[in-house]
Parts: sequence; structure tokens; C-alpha cells
Amino acid sequence: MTKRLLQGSEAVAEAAIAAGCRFFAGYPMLPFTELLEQMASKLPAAGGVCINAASEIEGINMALGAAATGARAATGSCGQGLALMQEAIAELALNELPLVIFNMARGQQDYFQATRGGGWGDYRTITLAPKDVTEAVDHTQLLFHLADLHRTPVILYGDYVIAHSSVAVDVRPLAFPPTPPKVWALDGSMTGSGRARQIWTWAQGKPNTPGPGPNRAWQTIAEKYDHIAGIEARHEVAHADDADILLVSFGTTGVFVDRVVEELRAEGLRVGAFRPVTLWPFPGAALEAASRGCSHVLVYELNGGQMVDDVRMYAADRSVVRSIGGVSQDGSGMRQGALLDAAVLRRRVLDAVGLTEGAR
Amino acid sequence: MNEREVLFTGIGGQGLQMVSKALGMAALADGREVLLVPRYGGMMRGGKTNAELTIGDPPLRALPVVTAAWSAFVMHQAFWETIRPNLRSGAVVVVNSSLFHLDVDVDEARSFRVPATDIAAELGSPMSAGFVLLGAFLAITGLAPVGAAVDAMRQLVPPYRTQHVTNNERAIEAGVAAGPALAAPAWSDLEGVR
Amino acid sequence: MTPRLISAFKPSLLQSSEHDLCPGCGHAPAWRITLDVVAELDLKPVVLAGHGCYTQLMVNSDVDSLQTLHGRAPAAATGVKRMLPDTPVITLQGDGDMVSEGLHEVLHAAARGERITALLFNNGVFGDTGGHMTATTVVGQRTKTSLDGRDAEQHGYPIDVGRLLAQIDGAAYVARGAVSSAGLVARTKRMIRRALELQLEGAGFTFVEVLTMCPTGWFVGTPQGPEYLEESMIATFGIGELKAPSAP
Amino acid sequence: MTTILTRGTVRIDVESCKGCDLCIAACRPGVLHMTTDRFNQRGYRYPELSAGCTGCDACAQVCPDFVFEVWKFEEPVDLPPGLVPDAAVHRTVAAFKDDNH
Repeated sequence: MTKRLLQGSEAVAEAAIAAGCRFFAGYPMLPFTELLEQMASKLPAAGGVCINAASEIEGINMALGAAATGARAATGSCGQGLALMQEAIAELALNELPLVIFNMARGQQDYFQATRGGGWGDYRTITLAPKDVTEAVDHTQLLFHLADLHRTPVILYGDYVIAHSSVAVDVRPLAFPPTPPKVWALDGSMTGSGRARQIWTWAQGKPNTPGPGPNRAWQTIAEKYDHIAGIEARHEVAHADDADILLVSFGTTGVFVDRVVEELRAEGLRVGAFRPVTLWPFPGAALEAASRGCSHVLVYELNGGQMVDDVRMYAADRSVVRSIGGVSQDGSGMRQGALLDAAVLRRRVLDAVGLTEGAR
Repeated sequence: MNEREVLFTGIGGQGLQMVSKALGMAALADGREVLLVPRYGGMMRGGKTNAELTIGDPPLRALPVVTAAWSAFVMHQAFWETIRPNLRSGAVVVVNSSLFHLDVDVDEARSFRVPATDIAAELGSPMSAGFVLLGAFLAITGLAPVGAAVDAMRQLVPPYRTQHVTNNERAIEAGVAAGPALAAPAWSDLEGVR
Repeated sequence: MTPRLISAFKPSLLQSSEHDLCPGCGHAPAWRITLDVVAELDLKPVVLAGHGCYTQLMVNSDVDSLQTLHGRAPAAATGVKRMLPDTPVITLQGDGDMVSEGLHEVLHAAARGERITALLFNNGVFGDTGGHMTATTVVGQRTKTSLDGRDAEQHGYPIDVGRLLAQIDGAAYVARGAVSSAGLVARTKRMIRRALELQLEGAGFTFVEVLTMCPTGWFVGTPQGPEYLEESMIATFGIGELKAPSAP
Repeated sequence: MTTILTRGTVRIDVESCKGCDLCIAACRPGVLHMTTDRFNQRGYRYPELSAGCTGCDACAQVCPDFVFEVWKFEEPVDLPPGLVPDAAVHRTVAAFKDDNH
């Protein structure tokens, strides 16, 4: 496969189809709209269905239905649209239904929404935050695997850089180990057999096949998420072994951190970088290890301070954790603003550690 | 660090997004790495339509925010101020002089004025002004091969607009003729610009 | 030979005529006649706007306005009108906002007979996302999510929300106009005036749909906008009063 | 010298126009024509008025950019054929805003 210049939304759509996605429903809302456009034009040719839903709530409930038949399905929007989808995301989690949800967000202010969730009950959503289009292509395929493996809704946390920018990318299908057969999938075949199946968050079951009931079902699902937390955390770390200053960021901010770390190390500053790749499960153990011995753990996220809570929870020394990001949107409100800039980050790092430009 | 940045600006309806992608695809065909980040708002026709393109040898170290660009591709003056501050001194600025009447106040700028809209109108295809300026830009900078840009254009024109392909091709050729050849070469004067 | 002013550049309630709507957009003339009627009837309304290209017109309009969530204007308007029964209440939505996202809300507001005037600027496409299919995109109409034209087999049929609302007892006035010609603009202005008068009389839920041009979203040149509107939307939905109280 | 009976006139805010042409078809007496080689500050062609206007207000009703101010004469006047000189109003958008206190 040769590299092609693809817009992120097109690359992600091809990756989803390569991963076996055969149902997609969504409602236009920038910067997610382009992914809906790409699915509308590419999915039918791959034998799939793409529906231009009449609302976000309708879209995710269509996808929930498709998932209940065992099909690999997906939906998406930006943070505002995902707010409408929260009830259905909880329902998917407590129905143990797999679904991939693309949040092509309008910035970084949806971290809590993705990691704490706004639905009902004990559930979490595995969330991957790629730092560029190339990583988004791999994450998309990984998410379809994880959703089926753990029977859970999962989220790709993208933004306008992921959705709109074009890069030379090679969307090659990735291989994953097989996932358990979907015996639970509904297709009508068990009707009249006396052992017909039901998918319902109350898990009552039927006369001949009684279910665990809400209490035990929800306990089991809560334990499942604890299990997932232990095995699915992912992160990227650089120069932590000798770092005195650790910069922590997520998503597309990561490429700016990498540039500034490279510059400051060349100037003799012992700086390292830590980037949670899964926002949930948060890579707490890895952060604790990377932050041990650091005199400064600086969190650079473009919101009012959300991931900093998790960093404080796991950092080796909570007292050295500081947020150096902030709310930053451009005029349209559709994308990050002036803080997304290497020169700004560099200045804030130097200020935070009490150094001025050129003082060293 | 062998990378060149191009900041595009124009108004909706000038085909700027397609032209910026054609240039990116031509560079990719020429063996270079590419990062293209569009910036457009809600209003389509007449609204702001910008793009930031970085071309260089792999691995590309460009960031999705360009703050000191090597060159500018200016189709209209309406949103010139949104890119001017992000041009480095000595930048190569190629403007569509039919719809850009301001002075290029970038220090030591090497600016080139090409009446792309008028040329396109004379060809009988006013919509292809973007490709006229692309031809001129490639002639002046040699940033990517003209032939590869023509191939890219053919792939990019949507099925419901193939009637424009021949016009766009003639527009690129007319642009090449209008641009002083290698007056600001992209790849040979590596030191000249710092 | 002193000339008499017939119409000023802009309605008195429009504070600035500078806006980012595309060339040839039908929303602006539709909003112009609305503001003209409000001024002529000397009303002091609360306007509730949904999300679409028209949203920016609220920023320029000298009327008290509440920006509502996508599709939820009729619900919010219920709350406003129930608290201020003597205040005229107008909702402004596009087809994406009302017929796609918020069909549930407008039908129930009508069924409750809420004494509001709901305006629908219908151009059959999501303008501000760049031209995507909505619930009123007509069969055969090309959009970014129906590139080969809306095909009933795959995308289903458009919803004629006017016809639905006309069946609902709580609705007192349901009409549909357009802005594709000066004559239709004048006729639509009379419909908006009638709807607001009926609201003030407490006759019940009043509704005016205005078919508007979106040349950008329809992939047509601006001069072809009116003709395309007539051949696609007027041909599908028709113009006129679908429900009106018998003449007093 | 032939003259044209003219019952009204319009003032045209040239800089606000986005060149959409809708007023041309709407003008009942057909006295509005787009420029062909002149553009406003935003690069758009704009309408020009010839003698014969009736003050019918059709142009203002269809215009999406509020470009027309329409006047009617008490008594019809005879104007030489061709462009009505003082119709075009080259108002900068900023100047326009000042009108709105």
C-alpha cells in the first residue's frame, strides 16, 4: 500500500471499514461532519450502511440496534453531540454492547465527559486520544477490537487537527487476536425455541433462561471495568529516566510538547514528556514511575484543568503538580486557540520552573 | 531542517481548498512528506478559507500550527491579515493581483503579483483562477513538479464537475507562463531565507 | 419633486446589515419581512432561535432573543410564553433544527396549542455545516450526504411538517410561503402578519414556513437559486395556507 | 432627445453587495444591470440603475444584503436614458455602522 494524502476524516473512515465497521449513523456537527460525509460515500461500497440521522440521540440508538445484531457499528459527533448521547452510552455499557464512538471534539474540554461519563450507573468508556492522523488510523482499528473484546462502548477523542488536516498516510489493516463469538447477538433465530434471548440492562432473563437481575448484573459489569482498568492502560513517555521536569499532555497537544522537550533538552534542561494514550483507563502506575524524583510535573491541556485531577491522583509527589494550560478556543469556537503553540508552551514551562529566556 | 511552509488565504468559492490539496499531493508524488491543515469557518461562499501546508523531507517535524511560514499563496485580500503575522521575514508572497490591491507589508518579502482572476476570465473559466495562481506559484518556487499538480487536480475534481478538468489544466499552464521561472526557488536557496 | 421613502436599506430592528450569509441566501429577505412585521405591529417580542445560518441574524437584531439548543426552541418558548402570557413569542428555526433535530418538540408545542408563532426557514439542507441532507431534503436533491441525489430507497422521503401540524387540533394557523420572488415575499409577509395577529388573539399555535434559497448548499449559482427552489421545494411542498381560522 | 418616464429611484449600497444577481431578475421594469468589469471592495460585481425605475420595491424585497433604499417621486420625471448617476452609494461598511448609533 503506498501512502496517499488523506484528510484525517477520510483516513479514519477507511480504517473503520478495514476494521469491519458495517453500520454508521450520525448527525452533522463540525468538526465531525467530514467523517459522516466520508462514511456516507465509502460504507455502501464496502457492503455497509450509513444513515444521516435526524438527531444525535436517534443516531446512537440506531447504532445500538445494529450492535445488538452483532454487527461492528459506530457513531459520533463532537462534545456537544456526545452530551445528547450520554444516556445511550450508559445503556450500551450496561447492556454489554460494543460500539465505537468518534468524538471529533472542538478542543480539549471533553476530558471529563469521556473519562467520567454523564450517563447512569457504574460504567466507564475506554477512550483513546491520538496525537496525529497516523495514530488515529491505528487507534480506530484498535477500538473496534477492544469494543468486541470487552463488550463495551469505546471512544476515539479526536479534534479538528485529526478530522480536518491531511497527511500522507497508509491505511493498512491491522491484525488482532480473535474476539469471543457473539452468542448474545439477536437475529430472531431463537424465537419459538423456548430459549429466546433478551438484551436489557435489567438482565431479568426469561422463564427458562433466568438472568442475574439488576444487582448481580451491574456488580459483574462494574468488576469487568475494574479488570479492564488493570490491563488496557496505554501511554507514551520520553526521557523520564533523567527528567527533573515532566510535561504531561494528551491528544494533539502532544506534538507541541515533543517539540519543546527536544528544544529545551538541547539547551541543557532535563525535561521529559508523558502522554496518556488511553484517557481511560488512566495510566496511573506509569505516571507514578515517570514522575518519581521530578521537581516539576507540568500539565499542559487546553481546558480549565481536567486531566490534572488524574495526574494529581497518581503523581509520585502531588505537591509538584501544576497546570500550565488553560481554556483556549479560536474565534469560531470550533478548534483550539492561541495556546496551541510551541513558543507559548516553551515560555510557560520556563516561567513555571522560575527560569527566564536565556537566563541559563 | 529541509521544510517549506505555504500559508493559503482566500474567500469561499475560489477553490482554494482543492488547490492547496493538489499542491500537497504533487509534493507527495515528488517524494516529500506533507501536512495540510485547512482553516475555514461557517459561511461558505465569500467567507474566510485558509490553509497551512508544510512540505519537506521525511520525517516531517512540522506542527499543525505554522507561525513563521516560508511563503504565502494569496487569492483574495479579505483575510490577508489572518496570515500576514505568521510569515517570516524574507517570505515568498505570491498574490492574485486581480483581487489583492494591498501592499505586502512583510519585511524583506519577495512578492510576486499575478492577475490570476483576469487570466482565468480571458481563458473563459473564471472559476479556475486558483489553478492559474498554482501554476505561477510552482513556476516561481519549483516547490513541486507541475505535471504532478495536474495529475492531482484530475483526481480531485469531483465526479459532478469533471467538465472543469480541461479548463483547470489550461489555467495551470497559463499560470506557469505568467510566473517568472524559479525567481524564488524553494529547494536551492536553503540558507538565503534564515 | 421631493421623493418619498418607500423602504430604507434595512428594517428598523436590524442594527447592522453586515452578516456572513452566503451570496443569494434566502434567510436574509425572510428575516427582513419578519422584522418589518414586528415593527409594523409595534410588538416587543421575545425571539427564540435555533442553530443554523440564521442564528447570526439574532446578533444583529434589536429584539430580546434567547439562543436555544438545537431543535429545542419550541420547548423553551413554551416556558417563556407560560411565564409571560401577554408577551409575543416567536421561534426561528431552520429545517435541520426543527424537522430533523427537534420534530418532537414542535409537534408537541402545537398539540398543546402554545400561543407562540413558530417560523421555519426551510432550504432543505444544513447550510452551516456545509450542505448536508436534512429531513426536508427533497427526493433527487444532491447534498454532501446524498451526493447522487436523495434516493427514497436509501434515504427515505422528506417530511412535510406543515401538513403534519395542520392535522393537530392545537394549531390555529399553518401556512407556507417562499422568498424566491418579490411577489412571494410580499405574500409571505402577509402570512407572518396573520400568524402574529392570531397569536395576540390567543387563537393557539401559529406556524409559518418560509422556503428559502441556499445556492451554496444546492451546488447552483446564485441567479439559479429561485428557479431551483420553485422546481424542487415548491413542487414538492406547495405554497399557501394549510390551516386558518374561517374569516371572522 | 428621447427621455424615459421614471416614477422612482433607488440608492445602491455598492460595498454591501455580494454579487448574487437576484435583484436583476426581480426588477419589473428591468432597469437594474450588474457591472461586468468593476468590483466592490470585496471583489464582487454590483447592480447599477438606469432610467425607468417605478419605485416598486421588488429589488429591496429579494435582496439578501440590504443593498437598496427605495424612493418614489410624487410626479413622474423624464430622465435621459442610461445610468442614473447618483444612485450608487459608495458607503464603507464602517460608515454604515455609524448610522446605527
